[in-house]
Amino acid sequence: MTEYLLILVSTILVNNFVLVQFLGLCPFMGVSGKLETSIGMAMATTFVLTLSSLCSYLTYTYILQPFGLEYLQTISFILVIAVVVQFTEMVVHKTSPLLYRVLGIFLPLITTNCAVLGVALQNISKQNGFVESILYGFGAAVGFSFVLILFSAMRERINVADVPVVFRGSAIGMITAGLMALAFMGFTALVQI
Amino acid sequence: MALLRITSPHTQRAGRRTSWVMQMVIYATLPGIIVQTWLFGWGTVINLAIAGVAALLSEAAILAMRRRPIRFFLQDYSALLTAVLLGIALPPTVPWWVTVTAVSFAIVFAKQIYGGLGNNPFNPAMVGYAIVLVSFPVPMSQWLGVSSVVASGEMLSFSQSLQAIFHQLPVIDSYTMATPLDGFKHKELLDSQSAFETLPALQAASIDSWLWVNLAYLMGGLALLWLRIITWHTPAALLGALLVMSGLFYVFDTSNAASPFFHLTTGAAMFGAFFIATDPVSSCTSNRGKLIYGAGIGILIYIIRTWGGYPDGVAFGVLLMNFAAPLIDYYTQPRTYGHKKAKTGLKIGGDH
Amino acid sequence: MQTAQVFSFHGGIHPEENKTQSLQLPLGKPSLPKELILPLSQHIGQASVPLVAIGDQVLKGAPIAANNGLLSSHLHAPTSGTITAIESRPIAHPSGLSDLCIVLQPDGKETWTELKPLPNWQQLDATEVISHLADMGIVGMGGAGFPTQVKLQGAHKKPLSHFIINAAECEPYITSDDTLIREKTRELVLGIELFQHLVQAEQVTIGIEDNKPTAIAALNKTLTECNSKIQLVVVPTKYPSGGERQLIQLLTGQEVPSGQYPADIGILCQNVGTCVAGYEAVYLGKPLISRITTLTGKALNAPQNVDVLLGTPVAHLLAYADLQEKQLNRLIIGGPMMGYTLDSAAVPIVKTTNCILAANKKELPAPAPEQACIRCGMCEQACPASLLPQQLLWFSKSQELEKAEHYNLFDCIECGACSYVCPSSIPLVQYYRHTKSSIRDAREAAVKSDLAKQRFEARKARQDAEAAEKEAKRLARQQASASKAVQTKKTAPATKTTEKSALNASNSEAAPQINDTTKKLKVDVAIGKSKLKKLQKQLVEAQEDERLEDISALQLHVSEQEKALVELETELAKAVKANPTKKPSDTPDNSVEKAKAPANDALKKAKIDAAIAKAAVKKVEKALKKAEELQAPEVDAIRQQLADAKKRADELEKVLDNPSPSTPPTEQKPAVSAAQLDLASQVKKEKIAVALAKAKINKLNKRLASSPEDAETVSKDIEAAQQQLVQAESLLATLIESQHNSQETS
Amino acid sequence: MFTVLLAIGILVVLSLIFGGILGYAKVRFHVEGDPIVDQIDALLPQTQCGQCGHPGCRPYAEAISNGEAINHCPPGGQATIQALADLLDVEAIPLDGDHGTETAQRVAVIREDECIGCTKCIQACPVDAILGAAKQMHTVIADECTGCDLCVEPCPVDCIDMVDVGITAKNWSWDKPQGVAAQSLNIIATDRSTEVSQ
Repeated sequence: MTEYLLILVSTILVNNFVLVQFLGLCPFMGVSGKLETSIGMAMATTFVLTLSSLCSYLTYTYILQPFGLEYLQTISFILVIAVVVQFTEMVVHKTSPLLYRVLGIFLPLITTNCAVLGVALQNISKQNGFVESILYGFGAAVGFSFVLILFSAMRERINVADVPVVFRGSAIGMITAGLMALAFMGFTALVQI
Repeated sequence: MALLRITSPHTQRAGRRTSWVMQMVIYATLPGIIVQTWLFGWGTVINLAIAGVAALLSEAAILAMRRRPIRFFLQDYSALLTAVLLGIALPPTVPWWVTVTAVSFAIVFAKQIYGGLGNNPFNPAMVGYAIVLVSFPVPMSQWLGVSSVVASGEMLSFSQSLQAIFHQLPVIDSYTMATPLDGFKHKELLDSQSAFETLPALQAASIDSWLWVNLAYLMGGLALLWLRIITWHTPAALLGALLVMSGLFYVFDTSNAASPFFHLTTGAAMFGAFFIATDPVSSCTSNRGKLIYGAGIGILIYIIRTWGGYPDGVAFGVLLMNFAAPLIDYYTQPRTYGHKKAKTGLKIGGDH
Repeated sequence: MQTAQVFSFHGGIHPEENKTQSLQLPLGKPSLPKELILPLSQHIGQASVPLVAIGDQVLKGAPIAANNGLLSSHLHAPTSGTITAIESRPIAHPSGLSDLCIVLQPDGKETWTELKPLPNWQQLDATEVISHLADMGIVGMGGAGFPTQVKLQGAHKKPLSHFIINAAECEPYITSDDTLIREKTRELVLGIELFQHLVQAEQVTIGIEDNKPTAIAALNKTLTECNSKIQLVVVPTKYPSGGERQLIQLLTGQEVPSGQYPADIGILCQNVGTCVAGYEAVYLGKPLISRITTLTGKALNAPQNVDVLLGTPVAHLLAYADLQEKQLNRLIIGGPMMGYTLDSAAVPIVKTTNCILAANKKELPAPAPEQACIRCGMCEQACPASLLPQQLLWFSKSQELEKAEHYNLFDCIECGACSYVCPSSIPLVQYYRHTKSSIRDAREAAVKSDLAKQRFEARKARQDAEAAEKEAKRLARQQASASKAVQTKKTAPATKTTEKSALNASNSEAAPQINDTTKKLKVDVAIGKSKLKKLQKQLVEAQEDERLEDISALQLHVSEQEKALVELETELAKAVKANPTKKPSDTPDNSVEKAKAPANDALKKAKIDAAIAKAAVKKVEKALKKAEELQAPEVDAIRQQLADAKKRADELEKVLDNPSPSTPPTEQKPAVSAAQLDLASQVKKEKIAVALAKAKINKLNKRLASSPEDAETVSKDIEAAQQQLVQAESLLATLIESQHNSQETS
Repeated sequence: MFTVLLAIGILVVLSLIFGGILGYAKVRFHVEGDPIVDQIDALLPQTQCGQCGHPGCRPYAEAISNGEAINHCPPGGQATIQALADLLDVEAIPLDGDHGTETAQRVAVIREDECIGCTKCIQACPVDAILGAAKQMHTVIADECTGCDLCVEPCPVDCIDMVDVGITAKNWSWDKPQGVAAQSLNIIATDRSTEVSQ
């Protein structure tokens, strides 16, 4: 039980995918302009990340490993992720047209969110079990969502600040993300995993 | 008749300008600075001087680049306040370039790049502190000890301090020692009782010196409260959360945890609670938000002190909560007159 | 007497009071100025309509401008004299803009017009007294100038739990209410009792700040003398305790829900000045032509309170209070917290001017330059509405209107407490005002664009319909001639070849019927439009002719007619749309269906007509009630209308009842009955027109009797009206005839 | 050789399974209609002026949803472009000058003594804001006029003026304050110039 909790703490705070491992920066910068959008994106990513880490684990353990085809992991994970994202897109389109419109191009872009592939690959390299894989994916997604939502609330404030023109937009966003990463260094050595 | 045409109100509360607020905060740090100088020598004062100059210069440089009126903005004392807070927070013997780096990074990257006073989302002093803490961990971990406990048995003289800061002081090791927090953190396998008995950093004299420092900042903080420059919410929530966290774990595991009193009176607890966390620009807006904000910092301080990689967690706690402040603001709006419930979040529309 | 519980409100500030300066001298009475300037907008709502022309002689207290809409008010001549101009003059407004004003040159005689007090007001109906107050031009004298009659009538929305008299006067410098209480204590108590009677309040509370001991003592004395049950509650001095909502919270602990009025929670608040004005209007018959105003500020050598006629230029008063021109740096109407600056001293005193503050540089120094907001939160602690001023500033600066609204910008009362305490000297109130008006503009633009869209779409539909109709007509003509040819050639029983022609024939029969209905609808619309125009004209005439009592009734008619017209137009659009779509679905087999279609149409129409007629009955009933309340002279006319409308509704219902059970409808009957219905409605409309014309003649005759001096014009009017009547009657006759004809043919 | 074939085979099977899932989802979660046009239409100013090259606002909304640029609407100006950009998640671009320039809100006013009653403007008005009949003097209902200019062109005697909506005491509002330090120090803050136009 403690182990599972530690996995969550590790992925959400200590080894946060965005601010510590610097994965998934594209949607992090792209969708953090508005709080509503980022909440939607956070939910979609959480769903995709958890589901894809589960699927990739199953694919790896029950299809690739028995046949000794471990070297196909990257390509098959990409396949899995693409399908999960497409599936999510259709579900979102059906169930929440508003969210679908708000997320726009970023929903299919989850496919290229390296955090998703990163989680799948790390699951393998860390030799996580079934539950650990799901938790690891879920924790990574929660960590991503957590900083994404906080960051978007902060960006709404920064967007109206008197920022020098050359630093407007993404530049100040990256600087802020850097400062946030600095703040997240406070969690260093909190959990060793 | 050339009559003024401006909007109401036509009268203003006399005297209480932003610059006055900043000055008062600077004055309120004086008891703490005096105690620190008395206990740890002139290093703090020298740091303050370096920091002040660096802050004013970097602020002026950016203002000049942005073609803003330099005098007008320098006169609001905000850059100086950042410098003072940093000067206090840095170890008294830290090399001058660390101070300059911290201060100029704070002014340039944490403040001016966001548009100057009022626009910075992070506490500039703490950004400056954190950046040098992670960049130069060695000089940042050298704290002087009180004269009665350190190996040399005396305080660093003024010239020695200058030498340590601007050049190098080979004998510095005999003057420095771990702070109580640092000592407690590295008690390794000792239980807390034996740690308090054996470790030099946890001797009564060392702990008392930090108690004095904290009491001095508590005094300054109470003065700010009395002047109504800050409200009680943030410090009370911060100290309360720290008290509750340390109390809980102390009761739970007396042999390995430190007492709440220890947590409240060592390190930067009071300084952080009254001077750092209360920075209005980067903290939450409403009273309810300030309570959450303060409590968050308190909890984070305890977590980082106990399980994290750094002896004290004020800087990171404040930065992390700065990060969360805008979101907290959305969900802690006060109930407006005539509304049944406070609004939360961003849903546009009437009362829910 | 001071036992009542006093609550408290969030925030508030304690600015320097500066109230003693203007209380040193007794109440002053300035001389008559050279001219009085009377703006037509001294209240919220629409500007009044002038009743006088240039060169007219008016007596003191005579009405010179009339109520023009719900939130409007009457205006009276403050003194006797000549109207010298009706033109745009600078008015007391923060913008410094000009507005239409009546300029009155006093003749110095101060001849009063005939005063009509209501000594027996206790026996009269409350609405009667309230309409008297409206006639006397009483508006709320505390701030916005809300017409008192509207406020008093609004108090009936819910049973009153509290009736509060606002004597708090929390703004620094201002002492006009204080002086008023001291000078006219008895009048005030009587005025309060009058209002209490009008709104049937059990309990009355006067809320007064504790910095007016003399006024409190005077009130206590008078209340004891009068053995009055009015409760006097002294509240601690704190700005803005005189704000309506804040005072209500102080005295009752209740909050007025956002976006609602105190009346919605059973509370009524009146200013002391309004109570005294009400007393004077009812007991003495005096309209609101003067008020007590504070003249204060260090630029005046003799600051004091003055009883001043409305329209007196500020410059005149400043001279009276011995202004030191060189000292004057800022001239403010109102107090230092919520008042606004003036560009020139030529602007006049209006009904809501409670203070003129002539400040020197030292007293009210220019604000320091704005600095960055450091979110210190001092504003938040001072805000009486528990807002987050620093967040609102942030959103205002970045023009994030939705967020500003979400943060309850519109609950801001613009009291200025936030700006007062702001260490960065940010003109917060100005930001909020700007943002508020931006939001209002955006809303208005949205409404306007919606309207434009509707109109555009309606126009497109109409054009399409016209085109379709033309096409249909052309087709119908073609087919009719074709089928005629077929019929003449082949009179034999229906064979396969005639199937097609049968289709054509039935089509050509159905189409004209539908066309008939649309045509009739169109005629209806046209008639409705012309009627609307007539009514609008009448309204304008009424306003021109100063027939004060008709205006509101006519306004009602106009809106009613507009509604009816809209209904008709939509009906027309429907019919027109139904027309082209119906055609292709027709096949020779379902000729019964086909026949049903117009029948159903007619039935539907009849139903709609019945509904409209019912609505009309209701409306007219309402109008009648109102007219009775106001004792308007056209009661008879409306009664007749009502009778007509009722009859009409009954008829329609009967018609509706009759054909509906007959399930297999014949081809023609319902259609014809629809035609008859149209005719009937026209007849009814004409009847109403006749009735109106008659009423008008009656009225004019009355006027002729009452004012023989302008007999000529009136008799001309009568002639015209009679002519109208004759026309209308002849039209009516023809219509009735055609109605008979159509019935016979059916 | 076998491993290669096995790898290919596995991948093919995987792809087939996933393809099947997606195919099923496509049918199961099929969505019809495009409500975006209504939303775009709601943002347009509804002046129906046709300056965008479409006969009215809705046709332009349809065109935008089919990919036309969002900067063809002068009456809406930059504010509308910004709103559209927000809605469609594209970059806000400056107004296309070819379609006209942003002007203040205006209304048409007919100089009534010059009007000959030709009804040409009535036919041109997209929102029926002109009253009148043949050989009768016409007039504009100012409240309904959208300021679209379309009636000016057809008038044979040029008796229609476009008049700026003036500021009266009723619609006047306070200016936005100039901001930090601006009023007294008169700074030329060079890097703010773009902010203003934003």
